[in-house]
Amino acid sequence: MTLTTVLLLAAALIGIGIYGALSQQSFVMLMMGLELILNGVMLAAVGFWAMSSAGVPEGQLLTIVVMAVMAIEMAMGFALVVAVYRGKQADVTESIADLKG
Amino acid sequence: MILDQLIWPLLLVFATLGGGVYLLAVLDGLAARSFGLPQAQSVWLLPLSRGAWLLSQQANVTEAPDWWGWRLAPALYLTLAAIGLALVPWSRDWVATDITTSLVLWGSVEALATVVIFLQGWSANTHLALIGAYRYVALGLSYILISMFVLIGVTLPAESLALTQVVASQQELWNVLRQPLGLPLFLIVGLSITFRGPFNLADSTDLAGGTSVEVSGPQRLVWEFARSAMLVAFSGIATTAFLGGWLGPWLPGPLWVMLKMLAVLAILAWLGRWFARITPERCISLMWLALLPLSFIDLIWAGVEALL
Amino acid sequence: MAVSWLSRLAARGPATVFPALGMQGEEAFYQLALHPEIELVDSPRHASLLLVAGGVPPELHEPLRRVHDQLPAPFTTLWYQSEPLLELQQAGVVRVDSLEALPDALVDAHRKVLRGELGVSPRLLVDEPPNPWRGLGDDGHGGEGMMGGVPYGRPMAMPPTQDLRDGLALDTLTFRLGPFFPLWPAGLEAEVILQGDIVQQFSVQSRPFPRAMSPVFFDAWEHAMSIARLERARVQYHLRALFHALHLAGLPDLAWRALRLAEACDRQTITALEKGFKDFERCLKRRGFFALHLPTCGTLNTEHAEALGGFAARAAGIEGDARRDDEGYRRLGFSAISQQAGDTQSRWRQRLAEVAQSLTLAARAQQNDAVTATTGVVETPRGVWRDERPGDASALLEKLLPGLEWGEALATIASLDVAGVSQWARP
Amino acid sequence: MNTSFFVDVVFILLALFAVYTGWRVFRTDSMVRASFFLLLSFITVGAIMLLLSAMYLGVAMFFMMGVEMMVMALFMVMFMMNPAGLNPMMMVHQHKLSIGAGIASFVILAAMALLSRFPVQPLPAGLEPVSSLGNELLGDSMLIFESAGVVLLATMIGVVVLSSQRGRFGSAQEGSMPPGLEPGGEPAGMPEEDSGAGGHHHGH
Repeated sequence: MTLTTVLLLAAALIGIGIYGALSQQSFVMLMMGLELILNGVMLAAVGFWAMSSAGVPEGQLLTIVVMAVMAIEMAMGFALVVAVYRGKQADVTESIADLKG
Repeated sequence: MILDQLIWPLLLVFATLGGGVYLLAVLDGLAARSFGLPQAQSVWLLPLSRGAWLLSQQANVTEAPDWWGWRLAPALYLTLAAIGLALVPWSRDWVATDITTSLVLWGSVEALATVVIFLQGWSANTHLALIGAYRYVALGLSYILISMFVLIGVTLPAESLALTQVVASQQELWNVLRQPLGLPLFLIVGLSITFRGPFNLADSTDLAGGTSVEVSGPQRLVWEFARSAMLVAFSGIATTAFLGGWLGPWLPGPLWVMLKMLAVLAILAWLGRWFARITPERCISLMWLALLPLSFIDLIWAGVEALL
Repeated sequence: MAVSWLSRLAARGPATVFPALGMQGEEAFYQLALHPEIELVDSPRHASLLLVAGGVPPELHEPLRRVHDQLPAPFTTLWYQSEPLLELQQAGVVRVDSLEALPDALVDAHRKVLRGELGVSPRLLVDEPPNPWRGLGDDGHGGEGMMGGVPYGRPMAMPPTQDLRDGLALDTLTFRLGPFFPLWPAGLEAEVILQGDIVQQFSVQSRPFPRAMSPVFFDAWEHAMSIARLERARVQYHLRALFHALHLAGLPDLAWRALRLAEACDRQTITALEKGFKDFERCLKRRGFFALHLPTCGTLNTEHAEALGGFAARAAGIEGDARRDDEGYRRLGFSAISQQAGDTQSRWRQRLAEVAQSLTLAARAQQNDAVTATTGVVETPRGVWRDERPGDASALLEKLLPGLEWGEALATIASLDVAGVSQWARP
Repeated sequence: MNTSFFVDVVFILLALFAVYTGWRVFRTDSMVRASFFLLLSFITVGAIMLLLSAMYLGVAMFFMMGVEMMVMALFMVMFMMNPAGLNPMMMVHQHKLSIGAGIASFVILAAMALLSRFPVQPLPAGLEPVSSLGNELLGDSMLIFESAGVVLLATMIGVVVLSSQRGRFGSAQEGSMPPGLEPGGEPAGMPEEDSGAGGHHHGH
């Protein structure tokens, strides 16, 4: 277990997450992609903290902040989906034509 | 090294699992008898014959279940209970898993239990089981919140997230006296998390067994065993966090822990049989409008006390 | 060796029985519920014996086969006053026709099945989905995208009615329960559409079997009848109904006590019954049957309450009671009790109050051997029997239950008696 | 048989499992399964964090994600309207582009990980990760921590406003109309009525 292997794992998770976020039609699945990206980010942050920064406390703090971001992303995301769903009965991205430029 | 770090802790956990679940079944039988229910057999034999009956039965299959979930959910629940039990310190250095964040790990066990219970009900792919699963998820969040606040209150005087430190901090005064609201709240949470008695909304009679309505045979045995094991683990945490764990005069520490756990289990077995099942709506009002504010008060109390 | 040891240990436990009640099967059910060595279970998956009690009409043979096939092996079937299914007759079914012999026969069958001494019941239906996967449409279920279609012949979860709570279409679940669902009247089959925990639609597919009343009500319709005996029978009827409600409430010991009291109604002295009931009622209140469990919904409107009659109407504030018009009762100082709310809770308050009143009446009637004065009219526990017996009222469930949570709906059903009164008296 | 060998083996197993479950999220045929696979991926990453001696963060991962994924699974079922999310599904668009983007980002990030040189500064021997994190949260970085708390509070309020039946301008089902500029006047700031819009409607 070296920093490089940890970062490789994080890169793989981020790659899969980007694929998911771009390819999925359903809002909820799209959010899963975003979560997976953040998962990789958190892992990378902890990896740097543990192996490359002599344990500065900000490394852990960053991860906590990312976790908070995840919670916010999910809560806001779901609330928006609920609101959009009520208004338009749509739960896939293509259906909200208004959002297309 | 392997003997010390792997074999002994595992043996300890398995022994408490088996012994604790059996004793809980006996206590429950005694409670049933004290409520006047007739029993064909001695309470000591009944759990064994029931286990043997389930073992000799076929584990059935529902139509198109989620196979992994269907087969694994009971085992996963048991695993979570075992993790919970592994955190209980039996004496100053007799702890199966002594990590610095053991209280947070217990919180995760509670949170993941929600997932596993949902999995159990959902994977059967039948209606009544699914309703049970939904109900638990809808209510589970409130249980977890209350339990978290109460446990944070316990960590304040200990200035640590480790259960061993929590016990050590109770040398002068047990938390049950220092934070009088804590233990009652935590006991209610315990009944809720293992869905027993008044809070048995997931495996309730109105769902003909809820999440376990379709399971039979060894699978049902594991599920019931795991439910009891979770309550045993829960009583271990309650003992550690509020009743001073291994502290006590005359007797050796592990014996104290055992006695205290049995006392908690007896109270819970009795409480579980005393009250009628609460309706989900009333349950959620009780949790959010009464118990959650009480747990805030408990936390403030603990904080003020730690400052003084 | 080890296996025989295990099965011998298993055979020592209580016999787990799933009761499939046919017509007039309740009598056996209540007897078995009191027996310490028999455990009546709510799911066929949890049983080692299938007890078919009472006659099962031919159109319900198919559901019976489905219940039969759900029991996990090894299991066997027992038939109490019922004709075994044709395909099972070679498999060594146990037929019992006397109520006294039934509990022992069940315990015996349970032991024998576990020891492997009794033939195991074979599967009756082929193990395949009711309809094949058709492979139509995007995902094979015949709909568009993920919506629509009928995978395996089951409707997709799409809300058929306007959503009751909020804009979210939380998955709806459509399923059929009954006619052997043990938590509501035997014979009732219904298609239920649930959204989350909320009943959206409840359509009765087959009506509950008519229930047999105690013969004293039939006697009272024909000739003058001892009021004490009538009131005892009434108390028994309500206490037996209470058994189901308490079982639903997760209070097995109180349910057992209710049934014990009900069975003692014929034998015990009135004073002992009154005392026993008073203790029991206090216990009921103290242990949260009303405060925690019974919902304050399931309110009957006037039309329904009138249609149903009896205690349900009185709980909704309609003071109809045939006993008021009877000279015999008037002499005992009878006056009808009633409640206002008309919901599930008030129905149980009403029934408990009526039980207490019946016990008082019975005590007074016993002292001066009071008899009924009028014939051709009887106030049965289910309602007035004037020209015809109280009929089936299960159709009102379709109006009453939507909007309730599942547990509340079942508690409401248990608080009502929707089954009609059978033309035959109880044996 | 030393500890670091064990740690390496465990890490490799966990890493493979995390990637496998992460990939299965988008390849499984039910929404609920997808969210449980995501949960498994999170739990494995949490376990790796424990290996990296981030004692608090690893465990926090378990309970945060346990609850979060549970909620996610429920939302899946609520929106997808197939029986308990058990029906098969494959709902993708711009599939090739997405695969390309995923692979490209992995290659770039992996190249960065392999080619750049990061300082090797392991954790000091006496460091207590939990108390160091706690002191940081309620010490130097209190402002950040507190702002995160305030943002979370704002999120809660926002979510309730967005998703509540009764929105800012009345019930969501009645269109939630804002009041007019003058009493009784036309609703202010409403878009032009657009007939025939609404995208794909769930028929019955």
